Amino acid sequence: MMEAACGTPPRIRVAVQYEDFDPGVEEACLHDDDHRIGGCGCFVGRVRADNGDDPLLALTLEHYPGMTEKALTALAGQAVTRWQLLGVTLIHRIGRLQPGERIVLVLTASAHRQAALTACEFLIDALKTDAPFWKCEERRRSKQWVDAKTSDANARSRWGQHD
Amino acid sequence: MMEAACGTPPRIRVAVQYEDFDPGVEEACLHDDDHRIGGCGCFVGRVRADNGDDPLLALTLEHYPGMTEKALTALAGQAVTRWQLLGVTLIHRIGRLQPGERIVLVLTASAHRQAALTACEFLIDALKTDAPFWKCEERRRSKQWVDAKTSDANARSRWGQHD
Amino acid sequence: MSTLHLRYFARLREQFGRDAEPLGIPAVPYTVGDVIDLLIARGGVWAEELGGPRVFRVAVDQEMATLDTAVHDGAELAIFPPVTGG
Amino acid sequence: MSTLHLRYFARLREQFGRDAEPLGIPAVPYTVGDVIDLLIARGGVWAEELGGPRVFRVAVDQEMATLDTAVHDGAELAIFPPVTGG
Repeated sequence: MMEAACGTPPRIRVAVQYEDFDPGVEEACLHDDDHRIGGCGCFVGRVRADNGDDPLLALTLEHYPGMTEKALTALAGQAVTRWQLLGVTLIHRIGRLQPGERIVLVLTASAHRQAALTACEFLIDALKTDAPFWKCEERRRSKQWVDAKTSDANARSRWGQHD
Repeated sequence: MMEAACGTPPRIRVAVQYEDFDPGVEEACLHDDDHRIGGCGCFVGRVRADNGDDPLLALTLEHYPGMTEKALTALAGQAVTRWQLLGVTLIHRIGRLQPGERIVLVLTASAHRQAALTACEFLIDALKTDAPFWKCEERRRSKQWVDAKTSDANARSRWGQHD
Repeated sequence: MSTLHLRYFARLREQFGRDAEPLGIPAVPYTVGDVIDLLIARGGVWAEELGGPRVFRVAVDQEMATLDTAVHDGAELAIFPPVTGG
Repeated sequence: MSTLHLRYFARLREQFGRDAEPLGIPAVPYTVGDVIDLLIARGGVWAEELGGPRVFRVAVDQEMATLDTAVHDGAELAIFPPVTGG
């Protein structure tokens, strides 16, 4: 209900799970009939294939139970404050995921589109450097932990100091 | 199939419709098991309520059949070229919509998150100034066509010359 | 004599009391600006909407046009307020 | 004597052949850097991963920490490679 939502604090939902998620269901959940929301920004990350002679078979995602959820909640809180969002949903899958599968969902709700989309970009950049997840790449001839990318650190640094 | 998708041109889907849409279904459709896609950027616009003493009851969206679809297809094509996207979906509803209802969906698929999210931002900005839609606000004591906003023209001008 | 297919949308459709009409124009080089002048000459709401400070847009054959754009026999010429979708 | 709860993740978990272990440290002011030095002193893979050019991160009680961060009796100290999620 609009009336119920008007005084409520921003909704933050964080989940680390093996199961897939549905971006449409999550968008509807986050909106929750709050008529102050003018738009939701969203990013859905998927496992990408590569074309080497030993192509990727799967990624296995490891996390730090407890700390990961805290880190995601802290990032969501930072985004809510910085862009005055009405809600944030962050879902990250763990376990073994094959090319084409969904890995991560970032969803931001705001009165205005610019805030929603900018915050969404911040959250996916920040999640990649600040939240304890690690990817292990499985190929026919090798199994190897992914190295952190300089490009991710650079993308993160655009947003300034960590809180 | 990944094999089938590799040589295919970017998928562009444009729809102007009375019916609601499901962002989750659209994301899955756009991905269509194309393993080159690393992520989808998305914006879902909703009818926002306002808090005046004569609050908004509904918006009625009018469009220019034929030209609107052409304009949306042209914008999608520009985004695909500029950000080397793998696909774009643009859905815009018409008719009478009440506060809380979805109006517009922008969905972009790309190998990399930055391209997907930047193109998504471009598309919603460009759609608001370049695609022939008009909003009429219905209130208890008035019915009035919405004036174009300077802020929308400014947002559009960030992206440079029209093609 | 050539014929244009005029179309009006949104506020202009309501102001002009119609969503479309045929318009005969001389079979000589003719621009969007010439068509607008013809409509302003009708006076009343036409002069008010198209001859004053109010902003409007024109599309010829479903492409955005300017006052200099040439129109041809059978062209679809649409006049509407700045757009407000999204 | 105080006790820390060490945890290892991802490549370091595999290299060290364990995901957790208790570690006894002297009951004096002690930092993350002191703990790392204790582990490096084990030699082998410990010195290789923590004493060379390889980059690692440390969290104390599930908050990111630096070598200067103080550790207390019962603290959870996690060591892991730079993160690669998303």
